[in-house]
Amino acid sequence: MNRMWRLFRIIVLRDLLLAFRRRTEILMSLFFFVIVVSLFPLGIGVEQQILFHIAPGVVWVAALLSSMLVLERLFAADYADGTLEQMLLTSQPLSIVVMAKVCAHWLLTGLPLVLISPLVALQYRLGEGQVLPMMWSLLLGTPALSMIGAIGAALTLGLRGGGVLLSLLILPLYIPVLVYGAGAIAAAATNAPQQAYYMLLGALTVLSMALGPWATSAALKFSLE
Amino acid sequence: MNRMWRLFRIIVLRDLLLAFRRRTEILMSLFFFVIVVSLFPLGIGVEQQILFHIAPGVVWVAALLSSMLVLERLFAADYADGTLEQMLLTSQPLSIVVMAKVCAHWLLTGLPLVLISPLVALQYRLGEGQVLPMMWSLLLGTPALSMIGAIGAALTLGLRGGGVLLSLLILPLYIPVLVYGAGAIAAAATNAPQQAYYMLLGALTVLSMALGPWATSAALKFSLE
Amino acid sequence: MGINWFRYASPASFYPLAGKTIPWFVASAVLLAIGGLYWGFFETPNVLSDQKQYYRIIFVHVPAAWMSMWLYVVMAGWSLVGLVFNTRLSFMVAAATAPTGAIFTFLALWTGAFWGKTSWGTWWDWDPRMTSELILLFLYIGYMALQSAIDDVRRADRASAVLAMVGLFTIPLIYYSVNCPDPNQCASLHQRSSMKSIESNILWAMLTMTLAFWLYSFAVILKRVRNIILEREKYTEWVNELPEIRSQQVRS
Amino acid sequence: MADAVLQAENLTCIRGDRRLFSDLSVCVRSGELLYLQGANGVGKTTLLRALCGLLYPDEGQISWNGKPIREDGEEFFDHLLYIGHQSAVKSELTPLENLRVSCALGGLYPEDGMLWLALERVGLRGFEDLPVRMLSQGQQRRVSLARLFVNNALLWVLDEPFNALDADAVVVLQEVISSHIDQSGLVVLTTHQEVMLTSAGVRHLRLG
Amino acid sequence: MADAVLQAENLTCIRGDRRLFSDLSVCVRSGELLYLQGANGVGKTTLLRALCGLLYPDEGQISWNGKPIREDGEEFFDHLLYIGHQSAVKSELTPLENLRVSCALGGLYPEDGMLWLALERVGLRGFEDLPVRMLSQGQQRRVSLARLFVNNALLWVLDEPFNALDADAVVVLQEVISSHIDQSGLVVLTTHQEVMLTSAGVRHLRLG
Ligand code: HEM
Ligand SMILES: Nc1ncnc2c1ncn2[C@@H]1O[C@H](COP(=O)(O)OP(=O)(O)OP(=O)(O)O)[C@@H](O)[C@H]1O
Ligand SMILES: Nc1ncnc2c1ncn2[C@@H]1O[C@H](COP(=O)(O)OP(=O)(O)OP(=O)(O)O)[C@@H](O)[C@H]1O
Ligand SMILES: [Mg+2]
Ligand SMILES: [Mg+2]
Repeated sequence: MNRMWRLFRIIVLRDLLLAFRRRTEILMSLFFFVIVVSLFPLGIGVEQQILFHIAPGVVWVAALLSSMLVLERLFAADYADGTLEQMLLTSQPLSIVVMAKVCAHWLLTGLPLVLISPLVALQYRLGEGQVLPMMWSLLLGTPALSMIGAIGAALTLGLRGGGVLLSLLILPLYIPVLVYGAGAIAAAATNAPQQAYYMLLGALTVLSMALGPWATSAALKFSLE
Repeated sequence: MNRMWRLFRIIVLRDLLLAFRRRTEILMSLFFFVIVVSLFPLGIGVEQQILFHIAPGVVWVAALLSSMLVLERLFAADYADGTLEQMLLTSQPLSIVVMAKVCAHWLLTGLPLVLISPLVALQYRLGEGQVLPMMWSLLLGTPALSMIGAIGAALTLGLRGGGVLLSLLILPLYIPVLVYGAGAIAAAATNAPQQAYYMLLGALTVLSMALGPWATSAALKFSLE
Repeated sequence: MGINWFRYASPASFYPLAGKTIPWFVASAVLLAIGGLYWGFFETPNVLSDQKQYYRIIFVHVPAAWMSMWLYVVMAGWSLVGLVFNTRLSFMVAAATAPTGAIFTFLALWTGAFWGKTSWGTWWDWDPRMTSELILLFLYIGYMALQSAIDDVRRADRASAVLAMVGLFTIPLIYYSVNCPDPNQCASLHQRSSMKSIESNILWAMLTMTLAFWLYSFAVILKRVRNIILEREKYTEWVNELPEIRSQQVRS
Repeated sequence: MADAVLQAENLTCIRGDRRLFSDLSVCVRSGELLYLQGANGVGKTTLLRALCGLLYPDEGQISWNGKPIREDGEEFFDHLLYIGHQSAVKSELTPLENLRVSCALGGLYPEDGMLWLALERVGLRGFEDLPVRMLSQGQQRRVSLARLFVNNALLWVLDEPFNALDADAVVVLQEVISSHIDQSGLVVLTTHQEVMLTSAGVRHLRLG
Repeated sequence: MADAVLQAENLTCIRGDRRLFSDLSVCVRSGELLYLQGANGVGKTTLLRALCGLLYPDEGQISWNGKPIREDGEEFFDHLLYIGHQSAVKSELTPLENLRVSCALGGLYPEDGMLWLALERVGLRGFEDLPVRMLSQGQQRRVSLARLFVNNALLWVLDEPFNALDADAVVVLQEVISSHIDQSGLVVLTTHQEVMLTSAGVRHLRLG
């Protein structure tokens, strides 16, 4: 147990360190989110009423896309330089490595979105009652995005055109998260109860955490043969 | 002149061949477009009136994103394996190479969007009068996306976290294309004249084609030093 | 014979020159800012009193907005000079300008949003002016992000210079497109500049503030250039002979 | 160290349409070095990867101390150190950080002092804190080879370790390999360069 | 072939904080081979890239037939063939397609027969139509070296060309290099392996 935990920790730290060395990467998935969210009003025109209606959908679609964009690189770099081979040759279960990498990914891409989302509320003139639901739904839903994404990333590893193939595979799996996440924010607009949405989002996250690492490590093993 | 044209042709053919060999890549930017477009109704709910209003914006934002997604790899593979170095050492101007690669990129990502867009019109229940304007605006605007994107791809070449940095750099530059492209479709909805939009889109494309290759080859040279 | 401008284009001679002028810029910026704010706050009439006293934010808001755009032009200009004449100093000035420009952009956005909250009751609206200011902020951030993502100084300079110039080309396009999403209408509407309709008293206070901001920018940018010079030339002899560096070395 | 044995029986590997080798049996024991030779493309890398368990042979069985490596992965991996063509080194991290991570993957958490020592042994003194990206090709290779100086694996599997190294580094590497064998370790390696391995237990296997 | 000369005067290269070399002057003429030697990380690759114009030296000047290569890039590049660490080979394309593209980049559009011949010379017969991804490391390296058999460049700049090659391939390569020099070509190369270059005009330059 202790050895697993140490390995977990060192891999999380390594991934965070890599992200900090790359400097931009930490802020970038955030900026991508902000920019995508800001693009829509430009394309759609700025009728207040419409913006208000589409806000939940836009926030969640932007979250999906920005989580996905970085996902592609979740294992790719380690695969290209042979580190992943070394990870396979560890005596610890591969799931530990997977969980550590997913955890780092969420810290770098999910958490920042949660924190920046109030700004979106300003841009789209959401009511004050919608800000907290937006943050909650993102907090509960984004870990599922990272975990589901990891499965896709492992499956498409090393395939040429993997990035787009990846989106093709995982976007459908993201749909429940999108529907419930956007649903929670939309419910808050009419003061409807949101608890059911939160529970569903939480359930999705727990479920993905339970099955994801196993599926991902299996996929990684196949990809490396 | 003849030598330039031969080089141009062989590079376009090579890039197309590579894309066909990678099989997935050709269809993927298309699928990404379709999926993003289809996600919105899920996040937003399907009130006919709203869908109708946001369709032009959604189509163009999806086009931007799907063009951008593959863009990241425009020079990356050639950079990683040293082919780009060889391209720099050609006695022909580097702009030829750049134009050839941009041309191939458009054929693989821009053109398919133009052809698939009528499907979107169905999904969002656009009127028949909007289908042709949508195709025209995409046909006129997407080459500018490819060319502007190439500048960004060259600037961020080989930088870690380049993909997201790339989006940060070029999404703002895409805005005029987005505004006029979506504007043309929206104008068609009210039977307003769309010619001014087409001319502006065409002008953007011509302008980017005139300046883009120069900026891109300069950026490539700096990146490779 | 004129002045040999290229002499001052070398970091070694620019460094002390900048050091001497910075205090003057700081002093005059402070004086002008105090003067301009005093004028704006106490000597201008309550013309817009229906907007309550909040309108006085204009003395920060508009100069900040002007500076944010002007500094982008300055930055792109130095980038061009750098690319054409291959002078290291121009790249340093361009790099030093970006953070100040970004700060003014942010200031304009923030004061505008604040103003909007008090007078329109909303923090944000997709008004063209605001939108293009927001995009300008993205451009600045992109410029700085690109620069910090590249470790090789030479490449960082040149790549971000290309970006600045591409941005300069597109800013008018962006402004025009956002301002006028429907070209069929804009063609007939002429752009209204509020400059003429504004009371000259207010205008003068605004101009004073603009000048103050400008001098402030000079001071900060020069300071930043000096730091960049020290950072980049730390292995050259002249830097090691500077009194401030010497004393540091002795201490450590 | 205990007496260990890596045994491969009746291996067959088919890549694409080509049968690289069939019915190949080899056995390496403590204190022995297996030196794989053969022209480009005969299947040396393929064999090494199969021996590590990174690739399933089409037929045959590989066992470590009598137990098939597939069944008993964890114990086998604890004793294995594989350095392949690819360097498994992150170009943004420094040599020190890289070495720390690769040790952790091997289940080791040595003190920094030992890591510094290992880097010094491979001639990277003064480069410990530069991002690997800024090193030359040979220096990057040395970073991954530094693992040979901090590990407690019994079995080393090395795929062309001398590539891109200069003459001095080759000598250092030969020494550490020899001393590993002398301490009754096991080594499987392949290289196209002429090497002088002084220890007794060198066995040659020529493929193709 | 005409008499040609590549001249570098007072080169200084600084990478990061380190001054790799300063005031280095070299000159290579038709019929000469310049053999760069030196330990890992002394700056051989850096010098080669500078000589090709891929990298600006911090000081100094490089000229081809008396004209600075920067000013007269096009003519110089027509006479140059550079093969670096990186193979410049696409793993999805076959060796034949790769060779065709790299010839086109060098301004040549030879017939397929010549390309087949070149591939045969580097020992890739039977592998012409496999994606490069399915080749072994040494075979991939051979694909990029096939360019040496189809080109009309005067100046060859080769960065560790013998890496990963087996003994036979090394011999073939040494022959083609020798014969290029005998036909009054120019070669600049670096390698850590012992090489036997039989032609007369071999000059050594030791860096570091
Ligand atoms: C929300 C309430 C705001 C009000 C009432 C307001 C009002 C004004 C006024 C009166 C001017 C001077 C007009 C002129 O000289 O042309 C001005 C200029 C400007 N404002 Fe605002 N503003 C607001 C918000 C913003 C925001 C949020 C932004 C930016 C995001 C912004 C950007 C600018 C810019 C760029 C200018 C200078 C434009 C020019 O002179 O052409 N404003 N604003
Ligand atoms: N993914 C693959 N699919 C099909 N064939 C492959 C694949 N990888 C390798 N091969 C084939 O297997 C053969 C052996 O490859 P391997 O890498 O084991 O050679 P090697 O002996 O290590 O050669 P080298 O000395 O060049 O490294 C090659 O001829 C190659 O064509
Ligand atoms: N991008 C870079 N930034 C900073 N320093 C670098 C960079 N690239 C290389 N260096 C430094 O330059 C030195 C020389 O590198 P170079 O690749 O020229 O060596 P080399 O002689 O080719 O070595 P090898 O035999 O290992 O290939 C190295 O010590 C390295 O630290
Ligand atoms: Mg091999
Ligand atoms: Mg080298």
